[in-house]
Formats: sequence, structure tokens, C-alpha cells
Amino acid sequence: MAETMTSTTSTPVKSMALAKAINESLRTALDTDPKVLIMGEDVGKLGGVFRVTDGLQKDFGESRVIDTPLAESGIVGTAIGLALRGYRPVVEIQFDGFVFPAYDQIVTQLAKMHARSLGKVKMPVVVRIPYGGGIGAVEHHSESPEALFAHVAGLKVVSPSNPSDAYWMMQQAIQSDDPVIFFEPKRRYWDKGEVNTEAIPGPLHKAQVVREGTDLTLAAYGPMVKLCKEVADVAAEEGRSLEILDLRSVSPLDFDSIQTSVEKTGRLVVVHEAPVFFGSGAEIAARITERCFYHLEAPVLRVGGYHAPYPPARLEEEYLPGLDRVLDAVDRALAY
Amino acid sequence: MAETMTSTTSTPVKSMALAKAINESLRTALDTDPKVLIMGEDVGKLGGVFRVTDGLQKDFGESRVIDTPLAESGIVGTAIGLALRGYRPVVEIQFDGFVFPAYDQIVTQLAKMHARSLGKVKMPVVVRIPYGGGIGAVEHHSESPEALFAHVAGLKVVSPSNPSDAYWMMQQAIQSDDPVIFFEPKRRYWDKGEVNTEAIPGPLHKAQVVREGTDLTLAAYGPMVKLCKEVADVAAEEGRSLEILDLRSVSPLDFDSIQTSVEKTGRLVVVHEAPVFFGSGAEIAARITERCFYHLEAPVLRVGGYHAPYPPARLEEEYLPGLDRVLDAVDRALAY
Amino acid sequence: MTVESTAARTPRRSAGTTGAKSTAGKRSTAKKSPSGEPELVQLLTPEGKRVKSAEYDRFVAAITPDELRGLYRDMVLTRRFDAEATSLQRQGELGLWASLLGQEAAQIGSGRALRDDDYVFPTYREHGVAWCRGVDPSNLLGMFRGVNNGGWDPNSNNFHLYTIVIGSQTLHATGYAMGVAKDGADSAVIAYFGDGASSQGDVAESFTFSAVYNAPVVFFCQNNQWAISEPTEKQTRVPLYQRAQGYGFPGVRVDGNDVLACLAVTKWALERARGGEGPTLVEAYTYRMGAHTTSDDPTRYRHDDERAAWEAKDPILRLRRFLEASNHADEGFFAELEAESEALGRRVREAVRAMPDPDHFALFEHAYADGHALVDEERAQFAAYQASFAEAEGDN
Amino acid sequence: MTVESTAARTPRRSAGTTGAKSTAGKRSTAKKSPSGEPELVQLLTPEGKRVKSAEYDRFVAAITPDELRGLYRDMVLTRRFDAEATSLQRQGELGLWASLLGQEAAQIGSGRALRDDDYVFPTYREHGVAWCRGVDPSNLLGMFRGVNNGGWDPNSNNFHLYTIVIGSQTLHATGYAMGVAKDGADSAVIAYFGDGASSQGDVAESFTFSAVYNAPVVFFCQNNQWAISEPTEKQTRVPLYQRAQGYGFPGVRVDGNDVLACLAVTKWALERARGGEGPTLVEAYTYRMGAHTTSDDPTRYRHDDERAAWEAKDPILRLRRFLEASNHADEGFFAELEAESEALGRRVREAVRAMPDPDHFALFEHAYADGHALVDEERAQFAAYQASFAEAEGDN
Ligand SMILES: Cc1ncc(C[n+]2csc(CCOP(=O)(O)OP(=O)(O)O)c2C)c(N)n1
Ligand SMILES: Cc1ncc(C[n+]2csc(CCOP(=O)(O)OP(=O)(O)O)c2C)c(N)n1
Ligand SMILES: [Mg+2]
Ligand SMILES: [Mg+2]
Repeated sequence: MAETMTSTTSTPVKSMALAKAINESLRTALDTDPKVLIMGEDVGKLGGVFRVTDGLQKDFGESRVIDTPLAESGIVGTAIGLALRGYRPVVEIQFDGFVFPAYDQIVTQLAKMHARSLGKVKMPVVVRIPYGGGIGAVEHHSESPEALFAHVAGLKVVSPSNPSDAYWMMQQAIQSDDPVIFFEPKRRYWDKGEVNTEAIPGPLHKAQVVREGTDLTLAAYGPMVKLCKEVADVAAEEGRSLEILDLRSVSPLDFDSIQTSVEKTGRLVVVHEAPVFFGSGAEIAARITERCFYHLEAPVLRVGGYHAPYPPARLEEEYLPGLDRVLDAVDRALAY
Repeated sequence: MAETMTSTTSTPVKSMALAKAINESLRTALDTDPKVLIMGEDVGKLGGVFRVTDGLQKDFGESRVIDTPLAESGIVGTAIGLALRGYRPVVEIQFDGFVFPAYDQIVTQLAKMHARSLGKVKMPVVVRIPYGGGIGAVEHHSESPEALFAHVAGLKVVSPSNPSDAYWMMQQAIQSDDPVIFFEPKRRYWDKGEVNTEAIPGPLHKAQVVREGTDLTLAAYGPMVKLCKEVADVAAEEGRSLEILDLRSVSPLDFDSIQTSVEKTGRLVVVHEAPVFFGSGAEIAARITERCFYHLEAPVLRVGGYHAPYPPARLEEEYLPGLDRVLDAVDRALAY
Repeated sequence: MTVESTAARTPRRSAGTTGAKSTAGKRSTAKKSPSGEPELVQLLTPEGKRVKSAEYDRFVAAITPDELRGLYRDMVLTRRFDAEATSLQRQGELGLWASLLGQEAAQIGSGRALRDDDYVFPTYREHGVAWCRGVDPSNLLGMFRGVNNGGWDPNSNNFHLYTIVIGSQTLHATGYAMGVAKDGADSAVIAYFGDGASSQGDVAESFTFSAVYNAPVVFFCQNNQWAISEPTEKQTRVPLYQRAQGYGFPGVRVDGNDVLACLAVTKWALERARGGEGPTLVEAYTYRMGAHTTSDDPTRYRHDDERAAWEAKDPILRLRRFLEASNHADEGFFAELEAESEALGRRVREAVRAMPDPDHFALFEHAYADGHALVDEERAQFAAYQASFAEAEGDN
Repeated sequence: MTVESTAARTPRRSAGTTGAKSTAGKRSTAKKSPSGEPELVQLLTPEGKRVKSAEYDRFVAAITPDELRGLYRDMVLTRRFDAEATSLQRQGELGLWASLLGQEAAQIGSGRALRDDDYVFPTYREHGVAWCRGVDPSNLLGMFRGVNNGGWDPNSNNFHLYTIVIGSQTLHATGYAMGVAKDGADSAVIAYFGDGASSQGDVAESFTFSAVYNAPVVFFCQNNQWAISEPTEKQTRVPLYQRAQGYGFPGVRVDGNDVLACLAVTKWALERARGGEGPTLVEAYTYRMGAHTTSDDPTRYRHDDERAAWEAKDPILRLRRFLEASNHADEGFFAELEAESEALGRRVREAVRAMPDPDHFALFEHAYADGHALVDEERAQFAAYQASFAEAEGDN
């Protein structure tokens, strides 16, 4: 695969930012499979508002990397048509808050087409959504709507937390014959990490233990994984051993891995930026409580957004889960 | 209020079908408040595909009861504008599966306008959605998308289970200065019950104990309440005393009432038609487990739809929670 | 409603050569279509007279009597099938049926204009187009019976699944057409939608995308005057074909009850698509003779005399008159066709009655192509739950 | 960018009397607007010469020198405010700014056409219109600073909140206008949107609804040639004003850098609305002189010479030339205005710097008008959590 890459890669292991890792992954996909297309607003010359598609139109042309009209339903709807024609479109939604005009096409068409056809047609469409807050943006630019997709059968929902996962999960999402909603943690776009472009990745929908611990399990995905590591560091100083699970996939959720961890630690705190009410944490708490009823020493606690519209930038620090709020939940869980 | 009613009501207590109760409630609202409008596809001469708006255009004219173009985003978007002008629109979405073209307007505009304006403007818009299955319909006509609205701050989500609640909850929804997503249990449209149009209703968002019991709590709303009553009857024959909570409101959820019941019974089964994954049951299970950790004798169990697109009619009986499936969950909960 | 009763129906009064009434009082002043034709393209009058068209005659110039009889046969069999489905619904064999009665010419004319390699995106009412594509009629009934949500492989006949969410398929068609263009193929794509659908944002977006990418797609709007209970005036105040112009491509209104005109105009539009001229909007001006679906009750919102006026423009009758007047078909042909109709009705009836209910485990099939852990878990739980009954029964 | 540098800018080359370039190569053949005017309505050339318009002169016939100076003042102050906001962003006082540079004429012309009882639905760039409505400029900065998502009461100036989700506000405007009509009022509503927004389904639906209900709304599209990095050709292949015709109402293209023409054409459209003639689409053909927002880098996608060509059509310069040539304004006026500009800049700067961060408990305000149990619960938990820090601090 590396031979055919347009970029000049000497060694397969490189340090790169998360946004760049996705860029490389898209480049690899465009290079490897002529059916892969990139579509979205400003993905061409501009390279997307986050430069995730930087240089791709220049190298692969306007017919592969397509600046679309400003209409999200149109973007996803035509991507569905292109998929029916045998293409594998990777569409970009510019920001989390702008996916809703496409919601109908995603929920009623993209998610259901395979089932509707009794398996005859496939929908290999990736919907990339930079999501989450912490970047001081204006309204609609900082939301975390993953629960609204996870509830919908027919979709898969994933979110990487680091450059290596970003690279490989994107490869796997593009190769998937199912539609994948790919939530990119926009505030981690500039975080660097090592990416081995010749590694053999694990399964897309499997959680990863990113830190072992014995007292309590922290489960998170996307932007919150880094926060959880910081939490675990502080907790360690206080003599508490936290295990961290990077869930990576929101649909399916890897309950087996969570269960394994909780059977060991007896306590679970789920952290996400999305509002707690009807969020991922609810599903995890419900199912893990069912699976681990006799193992849990404390109820599963959740740390996430409040039941309020995402606040203006100067309030987001209070709204988003931070070190103290997660530590507070850890304390509360350990106090049972 | 009864004096000004266009319909000829002699006594305030009448037996009527659930659909008729909503019709009467809308009639009362149109009659009482000149700012109330009815909007939707086919709500005029046809009276809606379920006849819920039957006769209203005839009596209140085309300017109050408005047949709209076939465009749900347009319906909700113009209703928002009308609300800004001081009207109180009650819009009908023809079927659950057709709300998604309006989802953007509901989530990004209707839900957030009040907060965006720092409380300066109000959004007294009711979005009526006949929902749920069990009527043998084709695709998109049987879904239960309430979780997709409950997760969104700024919206209130309710669902009546009987004609009296249908009448009064609609009155209260129309009087609310917040947007209310009003889920009407379509398979119960023809079920009759007594409606006292001069009663003083309880709060819109409060759950009701519809049957007292001691061994286990069944929590449900909308179409599933009736099923739960049947379940309780069967269970009673087997010597088990089930308490039934009609939740009535999905956002907010009346956790206090659930907690009170669970502290008594020690066991909770939540039943809804919507898919279990990321459904209301998850949120209820998570929060009630937190609130009642030491009271629960068993994990909160959930009975609902599977993680699959709503199936064709000939499979819906297997897909939907039925007597046996709920009893099975009751047995499992009691076996802990 | 059977084919006999249809054939026996006689027109009350011809509505003149233009045939279709314009949207009441909203007709724009002596509007010409961009092609220079009069507002309504017509090649066959309701009386079955062939009228000339400078623009469109060439698309049907080479048509043979055999092909004409073929069009007639298609329409008759489609109507027969449709009538059978309606009665199957009444008999409880189907949960619902959406009849195409009255729209046979629009569907057969446009359907027969297509090449095999073209691709069709239907609504839920394109039974006539399905027929032209060779989709077995009984396959269409699966979703109306409730045994599936779409029972055929779209790629075996280049006929996509029925789409119920109004308007969405126009974007799929546009995307598919963008793919055709990328492939350098000269196939075309046709997207069907209704007058009501014209109001959906998705349809507008499909106009924008197809125009910007110059996609080889024909938008075929069957304006059957009604969207359930709402007349077209609730969707637009000018004729719908004019919508296209503001998006930068031509729109044309054709007599949707004239199979020849529908054939010709669709061929023209497809030729444009193949020739790299991009999208075209065809508005087939027709009438929904029946209820919206078997669940509908049109007596609540429209008058019988409207229907009566349109009976005079019946698409089948008019081609029959033409065939008879031009001696292109004899008694024998009609008799044979009637027998064929009855056979079709019987075959469909039998096929539907024999259609098995899906296995319960179908619930867990096909939500995903590559599987999903939760589905596996739920399937296993369901299996255990099902087995518990078997055990319980075994216990007794 | 200050008002001085703008005033000092000299046009490189006049682009002729029509001023604006048409969408490259896509201009439809000698298209006339429905009103019979040439494609681009212009009353003031880039050189500041007044040209006649049979159709639109009457709307500015009574305009006084004082009013002309007023328009000039509005544009200059708006530009000054805009420049101040841009530098406030560079200084870190704002998180973002969306500059209207180059679009002053479109906004002031249309904004000054409105009556107090009319209602405005802006995008996020209508700072000039806000100015005309009397919204305090510093109020606009709250959302860009990140202290709120919309800091004014829409009803105090009949100026709705900025809307970020592209196109949505066109439906709100339509609904509002439907309400105006229901009330029997003769107010009008104006909805602003961009060339990019024209592709959104919501905008198309607002055309449909407003046409069907004959709502008194003016759709005012500022075609500034760009939607972030995408030129208008990515949204349409014909001029945007033509979009209206297919929905059954007139569309007109006006020179968006000509404040007089924008005033006149908007007045005409508002008059139509008030007179019960329903919606109108006005396409103001202009240019986004700056970046999309302060986060944007236009060097990645467009050439400097495009901008240079448009500088020759600067809206402020052209009115200044006219004012000077017709002796409607003297040195004193310009000097005074410059002082006023600087004062405005100062005032805005100070106001922004003094703008307090919201209280943390604002998180739990205003999600609902009637309250919500969960919000109450979360507020209480938050309070307890906050208090725990205070306690912890107290403990130390
Ligand atoms: C998005 C959406 N909204 C509402 C409906 C319900 N519905 C089904 S058919 C129909 C009318 C369609 O009218 P038209 O487009 O003219 O097609 P026709 O039925 O006349 O063929 C409506 C409102 C739907 N299927 N999808
Ligand atoms: C629904 C939606 N999609 C995408 C965006 C991101 N976005 C913000 S402005 C913009 C371009 C808008 O272009 P145009 O309508 O021409 O207005 P202009 O910015 O030129 O004034 C885009 C894509 C958005 N705000 N909303
Ligand atoms: Mg129709
Ligand atoms: Mg623009």
C-alpha cells in the first residue's frame, strides 16, 4: 500500500497531527481505490475549514474531490446515489451543528437502504463530522450529536481519540460496506501522535484499554480520552488506580470490553461532551448495570454536557467535562 | 370554557376515542385563543389522515386551519416565524417517519430560539406526531423516534396514553411557552375513554400511578401503558403485584415519581416501542440506578424495539413489545 | 375496478384538444416552453387523433404498429395489475395499495423511452414503469402486503426500490447520474416524483446539484393534480415545469394522458442527458383517477365531476381509438389482450396468496452488511426467548 | 482596515456602466428581468454618475441631499464598525468576526428602504442592516465574543437574531410574513441570505410557502460571489434572481454596490409585499471584499486581481463621487463624519472590552421558558459542586 502512496513516505511510522492523519488516510484511500470520492463544502481548494482535505483536490482532481453546493441533504442524498452506482463517497459535514439538514437522508435513506433492499444494495458511505467543543467557536460549531445517530439502526458511529486511530479507523470506515458516521474530535485535530501506516489495525468497533487500573474504570471516546488520562494521572497521585477504556465506537458499543473492565474494578464513570440526558452514558450505564449487577460497587456515573443548548464560548469550560468534574465523579463513585 | 365551545356539549364528561379527544382539545384551543393555528399536510378538508383535525377547517376557516405544501421543514420553519409573530401554531407531522425533513428546524431553531434570545422570544409551538406501530402500515409509518427529541435541550416531549390525558395534555402543550413534541399513540387513536372537559388537570410533566403494586414497577408511556395493564392483569393471576407508572412525559422525565415507586417495589421494567439502544429506558435505568442504588433488587430491565429498522408489517408483532416479552422481563427481574 | 369496467367507460365530454386544464387562474400568460412548443405537448388528442409537433415528432417517427400495440398492451396490463392489487387489498391480502389508475400513459410512455442501461428512481406509485423495466408485478406487492420493505434487486432491472419519504429519491437519482457521468457512460437516469413532492427541499436540492454538475438525469414529475387531499395550488402558483428554468435547465409540460407524447418528450430529455446537456424537467400533466391509496377517501375533498372530466381523457381509450382508426389493431388483438389481462390478474393473485410471511429471524437480517455486535446479541437473546416457549410447550 | 485607508483607495479601472461581471460564461442570452429592466439594475455607476431607470427612479425621486448624505454616513460608519470588529478579533477580544466589507451598499440600501414596522431576518453578516434598524453595534458583538448567542431583543427593533444555520431564517421570515398577512397589517418582512444559501432546501421551501400563501416577504440575496471558498458557479449555473420565476414571483438583479439602486429596488419589492402582490426575490450582485470570516484564508482559493477589480466598484467611493459632483456634501461633512467614525470605533472598542463574561449559572437559564425539572436538578447539582470548591478553599 505504501508504494502507491502519493505522499513521500520513507518509514511507515510518522508523527503527525490527528487532522493530518485523517488527511493521509483519505489520501491512501483515494490512491488505492478509484471508487473513493471526497465530497463536501469547501473540501477542494480550501482543503476544508480544518484543512483535513488539504491538497487532495490538487492531487486527485475535481472529479474525485468535489466541492458541493451548500446543501447537506443534497450532499448525503447524492452520496447515496453515488454509492448505488458503486462509488464509496466520504462526505464532510463542515461542523457538527450542520448535519441536521442531512438528518433525514441519513436516518431514512442511508441507514435503511441495505435493509430495505433485503441486503441487495450496500451503502459504503462515510459521513465525516468534526465535532465537540473546546475551541471557543460560535453557536452550532461545538456540539456532540453522536447519540442521535447511535439510536438509529443501520448506522455505525465511531470516534477516534488519537492520530493512529484516526488514520486506521478512517481506513476501516471507508472499507466498510455499511454507512459510518465518523466523528472527528475537532479540538484534538492539532494533537500529534505516531502513526504506523503499515500496522495491522484491530477491529474498528473494539474498545481499547489505554491505561490499566484496578479501582475504577473511566470510559470515554474521542476528545474525552485525553482528559481521562489527565484525570487518571491526578488520581494516581492520590493513590487511586484508574483504568481507562477508549471506546472508539459508539455504535456498536463494545460492552464486552467494558464488562471485563468493570468486573475487575467494580466502578464505572462514563465521560462524554454530549448532554448526559439520553446520551451514550445512559446506554452504557443501563447495559453494564444489567451485565455487572453483582460486580458494581457503585452506580455507573456519567459526566457530560448539561441539558441546555451548547453555551456561548465563554461558558463552555463550565459546560464541558473537565478535570475537576470528572475527578468529582470519581470521588463520588469511590465513596460508595 | 364549555360555553364557547362550538361542539354541543351538555355534560363535561363524555366518552370519546383518543383521536376525538385531541380533536376536541384542538377545537377548544382554536375557540379560546385566536392565536392558535393548525398547520400540516391534509389537515383541512380531509381532517388529517387520522381525522384528528376533522371538521376544524370547516368551522374555523382556512386561515386558522392551514393545509400546507408538502414540506416538513417548511411547516416547522414557518410555524417558528408565526410564533415569532405571536401565533401559537400546532403543526401536524403526518407520520413519525416524516418528521426528519423538519429535524433541522426543530433541533437548531425551534429548540434553541428561546435560549439564543436570552429569553426574549418564546416558542409556543406544538409538533403533533402520530407515532408507533401495531397498525400494519408500510415503512416509515410505525416508528417511535422520541429519544431523538428528548436528547435535545429546549424541547419538551410528551405522549398521552388515554383520551383524557390526550385532551388535557394537548391543552397544556398549547398553553406552554416552550415547544412541545406531542407524540400521539396512533394505535390507540380509536380507544375510547372518559374525558372531563372541565376537570382541573395535574401538571403536564408528572407521571401517574395508574395501578398500585408492591413487587415490581412497570414504567411506560403512550401506547405501551395499555399493554402494561394487560401484563399486570396476567401477573396478578400469578400472584404478582405490579405497579404501573404512566410516565406521560419523556422530557422532562418524572424521575421523582419513578424513584418513589422503585423505593417501594425494588424492581423496575421500562417498556417502550422505540429501540432499546439509546432509548428512554437507558436514561431511566441510568438515573434510577443512581438514585435507588441500594433499593434495587434487580437491574432495571428494558423491553423495546430491536436495533433494526422498523420491520415490515408481518414482522411487527415480533418486533414490538408484547405481553409475553414484557412478562418475560418481569420474570427475569423478579428472579434476581 | 377491472379492465372490463374501464374499457366500457365512455367519455362524457371531450375537453378540447389541449386536454388538460391549467392550474386554475394561475396560468401564466400564453407561456411557451423553452423548446418553443405550446405549454402542453400533445401528440394524441383525447379523441385519438394524431397531432403534429415540430419538436417532438422525430422521437416517435419510426414507431411501428407493433410498438404502438405494445404501448397499448403495457397500459392495459398495468391497469389490470393495478386493479387486481386494489381488490387484493380489499380482500385483506395487502395492507395498502397505491393505485396508478389514470397515470398509465405517463408511466408507460416514459418507461418505454428508457434504454436497459438507464436507471430509474421511482416513488411508490410507478407500477407501470416497473412493468416496463421487467420487474415482476408480484414483486411490487411485497411491501404492500407487509412482508418486506422492497422486494427486488434494484440492479437486476436498473429499477430502484420504491421510496416513501417524499422527494428523497430525486437526490439519489442525481448522485447516481453524477456517477454515470464520472464513469463516462452514456446512460441516463430518470427520477419520478409527484406534484406534492415538488415542494420538498430535497427536490430543489436535486435541481441544484444536477444543474451544477450537469448530471444526466431526467426529472419526471407526474402532476396528477393531487397530493392526497391537497390540490396542486397548495404547492405552486405557476405550472410546475417552469420550476426548472430558474435552476438553469429546461422544463416542459406534456399531456400525461398521451402515451405517445410522454414517450417522445422523455426520449428528448434522455437524449439531452446522454448528449451531455444535463438535466431536464418533464411535467406530465395527468390525473389521479382513484384514491391516494386504499386508505384514502377522496369524497371528503374532491368532486366527482372532476374525475368525470378526466375520464374523457383516459390514456388507454385514446390510444385504442387511434389504433382502431388507423387499423393498427383488430378485434383479435383486443380479445387476446383481454385474455392475457385476466391471466395476469390470476397469476398475481396466486403469487400474492402464496407469498409466505417472513421468518421471525428476518428481524435481525440486513440491518448491516458487515454485522453489528448488538444485533448479534439481540438475535441470540431472541433465539433464547423463542426457545423458552418451545421448552415451555415441551414441558406441558 | 480603517475608514481612511478605504477612502484613500482609488479605483484601478472602471468596469464600465454595468459594473458587475456576470456569472462567468453562464449568462443567459440577453436576459431581461420580469420588470423589463436590463439584467442589472443600476442607478449610480462606479464613477458616481446617476443613470436613469424608468422602472425604479420613482422610488428615489424624492430623496433629499440630506438623505443621500445619510446613506453615505450609514455606509461609512458601518464600514468603520466592521473594521473595528476585525481588529478587535485580531486583538483577541472577539473569537470571530464576519466582515461585511464591500457589501455596505446592499445592506444600507435595503435597510433604509424598510419601515419601522417591517421585520428583518438576517444571516450573521447583516451588520449594516442592524445599523439601519438601530441595533446598537456593540450588541452584535456579543455572539462573536462568545458571551451569548444573540444579544438583543428581536422585537425592540424588529430585527431578528443572527442565524447561523444557512438558510433557516428564510422560512422564519416567510412564517412571520404569513402572520403579518393574517393580522391584516401592511408591514413587510425581509429575509437576507447569501449566494451559497440559495442551494439549501429551506430557501426553496420558503419560496414555495411564500408564493402559495402570497406572503409579504422580500427575499434579499446578497450574491457576494463566494460561499467561503466556493464561487457562485458551485451553486447555480444561471443568475440567481431567475430562481424566483419558477416559483411564480419576480426576481430582479440589482447592482449590490449601488446604494441608490438597492434602496429603490428594495422599496419596489416592499411595495409589492404591502400591496398584496406577495414575495419578490432581489439579488444584490456584490462582492465579499474580505475573508469569509477572520478564520478564513482566501489566498487559498481566489486571486487578488478579482478583489482589485471590485475595488473599482466600491460602494462608498461611488456615492462619495456622486455627492461631491452634485455638491451635496462638502469637506466639512466628510471631516465631521470621519470624527464620528473614530468616535464610533472607540465606543465599540470600549463597550466590547467592558463586556462581562456571563455568570456560570447562565448555563441553566433560558433553555426553557416554563422550566424543566432536569434543568432544575442539574442547576442544583452544579451549585453544590461549585460550593464544594468554596468549602474546600474554606478548609485550607
Ligand atoms: C416526507 C413525507 N411527508 C409526508 C408523506 C406522506 N405522504 C405520502 S404520499 C403524500 C402525497 C404525495 O403527493 P404527490 O407527490 O403529488 O404524489 P402522488 O401521491 O400524487 O403520486 C404524502 C403527503 C411522506 N410519504 N413523506
Ligand atoms: C447548514 C450550514 N451548513 C454549513 C455552514 C457553514 N458555513 C457558514 S457560512 C457558509 C457559506 C455561506 O455562503 P453564503 O450563503 O454565500 O453567505 P456569505 O457567507 O457569503 O455571506 C458556510 C458553508 C452553516 N453555517 N450552515
Ligand atoms: Mg400528486
Ligand atoms: Mg456568499
